[in-house]
Amino acid sequence: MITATQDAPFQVLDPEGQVVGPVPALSDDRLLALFRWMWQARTLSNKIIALQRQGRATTFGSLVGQEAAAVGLAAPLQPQDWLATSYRELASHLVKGVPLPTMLFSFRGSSRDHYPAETHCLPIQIVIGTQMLHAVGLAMAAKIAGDPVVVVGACGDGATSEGDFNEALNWAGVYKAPVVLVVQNNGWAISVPRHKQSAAQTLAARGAGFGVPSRLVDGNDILAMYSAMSDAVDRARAGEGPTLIEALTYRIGAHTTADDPTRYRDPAEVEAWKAKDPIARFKHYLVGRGLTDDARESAMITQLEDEINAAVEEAEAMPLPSPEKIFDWAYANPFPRIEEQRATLKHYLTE
Amino acid sequence: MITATQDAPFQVLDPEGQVVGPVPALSDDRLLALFRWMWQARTLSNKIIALQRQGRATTFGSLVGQEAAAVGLAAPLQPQDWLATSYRELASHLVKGVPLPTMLFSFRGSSRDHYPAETHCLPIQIVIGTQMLHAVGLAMAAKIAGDPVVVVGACGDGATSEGDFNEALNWAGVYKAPVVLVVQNNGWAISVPRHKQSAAQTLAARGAGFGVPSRLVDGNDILAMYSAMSDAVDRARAGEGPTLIEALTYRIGAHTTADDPTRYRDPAEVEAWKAKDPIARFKHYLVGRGLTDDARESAMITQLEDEINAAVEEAEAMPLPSPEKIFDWAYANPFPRIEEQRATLKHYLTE
Amino acid sequence: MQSTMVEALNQALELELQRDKRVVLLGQDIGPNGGVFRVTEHLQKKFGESRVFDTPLSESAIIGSSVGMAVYGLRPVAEIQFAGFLFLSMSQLVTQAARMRFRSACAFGCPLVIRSPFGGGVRTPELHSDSVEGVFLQTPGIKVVLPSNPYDAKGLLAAAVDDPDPVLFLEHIKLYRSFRQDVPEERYTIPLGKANVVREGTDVSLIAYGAMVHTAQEAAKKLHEQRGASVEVIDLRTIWPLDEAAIVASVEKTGRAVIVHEAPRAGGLGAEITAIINERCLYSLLKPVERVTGYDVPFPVPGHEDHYVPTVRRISDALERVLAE
Amino acid sequence: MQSTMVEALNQALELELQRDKRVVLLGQDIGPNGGVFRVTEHLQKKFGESRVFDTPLSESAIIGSSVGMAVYGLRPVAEIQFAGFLFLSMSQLVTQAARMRFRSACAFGCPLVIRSPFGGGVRTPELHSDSVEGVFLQTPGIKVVLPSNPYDAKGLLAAAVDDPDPVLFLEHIKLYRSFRQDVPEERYTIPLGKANVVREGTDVSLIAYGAMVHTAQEAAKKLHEQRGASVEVIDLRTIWPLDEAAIVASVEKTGRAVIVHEAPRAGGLGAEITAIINERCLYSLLKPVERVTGYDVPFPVPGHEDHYVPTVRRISDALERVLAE
Ligand SMILES: Cc1ncc(C[n+]2csc(CCOP(=O)(O)OP(=O)(O)O)c2C)c(N)n1
Ligand SMILES: Cc1ncc(C[n+]2csc(CCOP(=O)(O)OP(=O)(O)O)c2C)c(N)n1
Ligand SMILES: [Mg+2]
Ligand SMILES: [Mg+2]
Repeated sequence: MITATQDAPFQVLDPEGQVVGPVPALSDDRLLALFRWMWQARTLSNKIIALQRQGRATTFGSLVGQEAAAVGLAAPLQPQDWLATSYRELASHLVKGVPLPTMLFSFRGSSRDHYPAETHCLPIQIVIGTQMLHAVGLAMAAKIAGDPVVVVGACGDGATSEGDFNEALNWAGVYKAPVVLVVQNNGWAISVPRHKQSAAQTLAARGAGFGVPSRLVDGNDILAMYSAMSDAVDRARAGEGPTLIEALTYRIGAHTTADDPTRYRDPAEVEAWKAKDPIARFKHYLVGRGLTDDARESAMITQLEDEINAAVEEAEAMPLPSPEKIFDWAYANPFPRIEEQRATLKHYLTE
Repeated sequence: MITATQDAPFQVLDPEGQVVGPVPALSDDRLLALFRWMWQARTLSNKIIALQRQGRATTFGSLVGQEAAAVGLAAPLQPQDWLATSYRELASHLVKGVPLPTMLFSFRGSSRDHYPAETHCLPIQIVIGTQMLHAVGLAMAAKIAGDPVVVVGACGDGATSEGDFNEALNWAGVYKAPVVLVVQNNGWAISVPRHKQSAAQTLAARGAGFGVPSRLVDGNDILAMYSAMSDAVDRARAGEGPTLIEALTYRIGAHTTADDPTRYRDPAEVEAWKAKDPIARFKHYLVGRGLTDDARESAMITQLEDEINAAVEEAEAMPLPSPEKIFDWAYANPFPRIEEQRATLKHYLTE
Repeated sequence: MQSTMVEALNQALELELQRDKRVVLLGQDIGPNGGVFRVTEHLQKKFGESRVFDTPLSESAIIGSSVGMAVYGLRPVAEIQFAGFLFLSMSQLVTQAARMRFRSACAFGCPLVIRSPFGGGVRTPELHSDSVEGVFLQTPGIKVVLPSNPYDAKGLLAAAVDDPDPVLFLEHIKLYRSFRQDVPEERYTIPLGKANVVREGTDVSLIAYGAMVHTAQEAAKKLHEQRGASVEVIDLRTIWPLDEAAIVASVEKTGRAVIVHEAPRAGGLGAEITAIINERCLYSLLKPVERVTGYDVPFPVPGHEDHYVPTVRRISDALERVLAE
Repeated sequence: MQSTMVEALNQALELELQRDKRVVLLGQDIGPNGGVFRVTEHLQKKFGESRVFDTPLSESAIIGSSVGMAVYGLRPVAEIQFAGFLFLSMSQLVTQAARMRFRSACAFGCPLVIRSPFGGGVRTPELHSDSVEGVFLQTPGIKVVLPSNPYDAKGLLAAAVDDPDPVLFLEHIKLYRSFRQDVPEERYTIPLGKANVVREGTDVSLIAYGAMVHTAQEAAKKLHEQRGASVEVIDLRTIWPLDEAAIVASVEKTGRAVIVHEAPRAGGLGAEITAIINERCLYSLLKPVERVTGYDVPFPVPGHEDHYVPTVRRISDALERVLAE
């Protein structure tokens, strides 16, 4: 019989913030930048939920509890690198350089007009698992072009059940693509718990069956995420091929603003995970290094809030693209049928 | 890092037919039945190719070289058990009870009219990998119904790259379905060699990542195939869940009558595998046990040839179903549009 | 009993589970969560995990395993969480479920119902609103049902479960809770393939299905009030098989027709129905048939959908055009 | 140079690989094997494994990875070995390739060509012959091209590779080697979205594409010989975008139309074209438009396909009906 041997999740900081693993060599500024991104992610996430409640934002899925995984999977990337994620990796897009107002604008339910292509982030993916194949394709293209470019594809635990996820893993291995496939295992796919998603002990174990080296990482430990990702990104850039990373984390909030987790989830489980809060854990470490304290932290949070509020104002001041843009977005070169329909739509705009 | 530990392929007989593993407890009659099925498969396969060359059969894929795997994967099944396979497992269907004439009839390019549903064989699957999900669904149904029924799903090495194959493996594990998923790894998917299909060392290794126990078996060793399959079928029937089996074998012939392997395959590779011929290997063992010899073997082959020739005559004598049957096959309850089209078709039949 | 469409569908599923133990429900989040729209609410508690169960996140496997279960003898009712994700199971639907009977020359049937929500007007994320029904006109072997109200939804779903062939049952999200209707408690069926004249008229035939039936009725009412026009509104209920007789009878009477759907224009129901009218009652036709449809671009983001989905105004204008002398 | 369609396509691909290093070919068995129909013969040897490569057996990944490659800046030309297997990649095609531009508000394009063989009359196994093009009328964002001869195939494929949006390029198996034609050695393009009048006429418009163009021409010839009828035969070349102007111009001239395709009848091109004729030139129409199509059942086994695919006789009868006084 064939069996998978399995290490414990890679950790640098334990839940109390004590160092239990090799600390990556990061400057104080860089450490604080990670801390700030994590807080930015949480603050922004809570802000969008507030906006949604006021009818000022569309359906939204909180990433509270997953800040370390979402920030850590993007932080080691360089500007020329690409990112393909689901809706749960907002923070990764911020780290990759998507401007706050642009991101907020999209939650007004308009399309991402002026989408920042230069950030090399694919639009947030709604069709679960799909983007993992795009990540592999981007990486194959970079390899064919001979560019020193790495691609990160990120998805959730539920996504690992999709055929596309598994085909992506297989292709990454076959073409030795410079890609890192990250699974944010937050324990749930809406109401379906991880153990009902697959009989596998871990999702990282999926890699071996496709010849892709894989790693199980404590996704609530920003330093573990950062170094595991840097290793994988370096390997990929050095032409040593893909890595699969399972980040163990937890969805503290509802699946989205449309979801009611009390229907299917034991609150005790949530409480247990709150005790492993990624931000508190990292803060404890930074305080130990004298890089932050309660005062500096709350000052930073206030600053982040102001920044986000300003971005909300800016986003809400942005003009919505004219509805007829749907025709420009559909085809690069319009044709008569499309132009006729544009005329019809415009006719009905004038009321 | 997570790594898959890997046994050597399970063997009972080595390529010379020497016993190197635990011989399954089978009566002499049963042993000879296996031998006969293997020869029947080879004889039938060569016959259909001959018919195809004469324009008397449609495109066909030979199973020469894979007789042990194809016979062994079906032999342990009981009448109430189900079988879902690709086009390469003709022999498995014979073992499961599909009558020769019915099978030959389908190669006249007509539909399987009078398809023998009672054999519990799904129609041969053309869409690669697809049938593995049907196998899992049949097994889930048997479990829900509480029936002591086991299902075997069989496909090729190429099929393991399809999303459906991997979803099937995942579902088999999640629902602990009474199913055995068999991969006949014959080295090639048309012109694509196994190593380009996946970076995994073995395809059996795929199981661990889905929580499905798996086993690598010498697919040219009928006794190894038989006991590995019996173990897996017994486990499934006992409610212990699914097994993935990779049968290592080789496609001696062309992919199909439409294929020219000299374009992509080294003849030396074929020769090397001919030395591991599954029939010769088993014969050596049977001769050792005094169960057969050259004389008895050729008598059996002649008898099989007569049987097959008779079946060909019978199949060619069967009336082709009327073309208008396509409307009866499409919908259980015809509706006006279909009846109008039936009338049109019938109108053009009368010339 | 006054029920919403969600409640009517829930009742229908409960009655099917009660009367036929071959019926099983599977899908994402249909168990403890009762479905993202609560259509399967309480059913797992009532019938147990072996009859009503959550699945992994694999649309192809939901359909593919259902094919196996249906062949075995069960009557699976599978839910695809949003119709836009049917594309992930397209091969299992179109090359497998729809062809099992055909491939086996009727040795095996595939009695399988696929329920899936769709439709515009509710500001959902991408691919949650798309109308995909038109695709299935070109994929023989599968029936397609789109109820427009709670009463029909309950009766059509029961008929779909009875049907020996696969049935795609598309539920318009906007109709789930938008209104209540008197729905009998007991089980009843409404035959597949039969349209319903929801408003009798003599001047023009207005043909729609799903949520568009209500927009069409508003337009009909408006035109009646404004200019006394007598508009006959036909609710197709089932788009495959299509009730051609009902369409032809109406157009032969009125001599005018307008067809409405949210789905893109090209090759949609509007095209097929126009072709049928052309073939079967061209000589009764007084004006070109009009199609009021979604545009030939993807269903847009929430901020733009009101300009994509046909409106009362667009339908009224089309009616005015065909009624003009 | 006299070439078969296979040779013409091979030349087109070679010229694209030569002139634009962004062009890459991927698919099953396209490398050493040169494709199961030899369309990619010798190309891997000439351009290397990084430009022309075999893939694992994963249709969804072929399209999904091509989307990534296209966004990156390459120009992938992907082969799906038979069009019946496009259904396995349907979500990547329809929800991804066709919408990348839309989703990103034009920040990212998806210049991708998907080549795939299809078509009846050659006794292939199940799902190798099915005509699936009609499905894509209802999936906005993807163009669909179906050449009817070697010359068009070469020029249209070059235009498809040039196109900034995804193009589904469907190659009829029966045309691959059935005849040779004079094909220029150098690169040339034929614009997408433009139909071709392959036979001028004044009495009736006969509209077809792919292999049916030849069956249509035979029927036209037959009717001319038998009763001096002047049949105009239009080869659509591209079904999306559809050259409505060419159709309307012809029908306004002839007042009669017959549309032919192998694909099922319901919601196919015949339906869309009939609707266009109804909308744009109903008053020029002297007789109901006729559709001569495959039936609304799956494409049958080889033994029955001759009764499914439209024949010269069926087309001639339709022409006779529309020409009858
Ligand atoms: C293909 C597909 N099927 C179903 C859905 C509906 N849906 C949206 S999110 C979700 C759960 C995703 O779970 P997971 O992959 O673990 O990501 P998470 O939300 O936990 O981050 C589902 C089923 C979808 N968007 N796409
Ligand atoms: C989904 C799908 N893609 C492509 C094909 C064309 N095709 C037929 S057989 C084959 C190779 C199958 O290889 P494998 O799974 O190893 O089975 P084998 O033929 O070796 O038994 C291919 C690509 C198909 N039938 N179905
Ligand atoms: Mg999750
Ligand atoms: Mg093989």
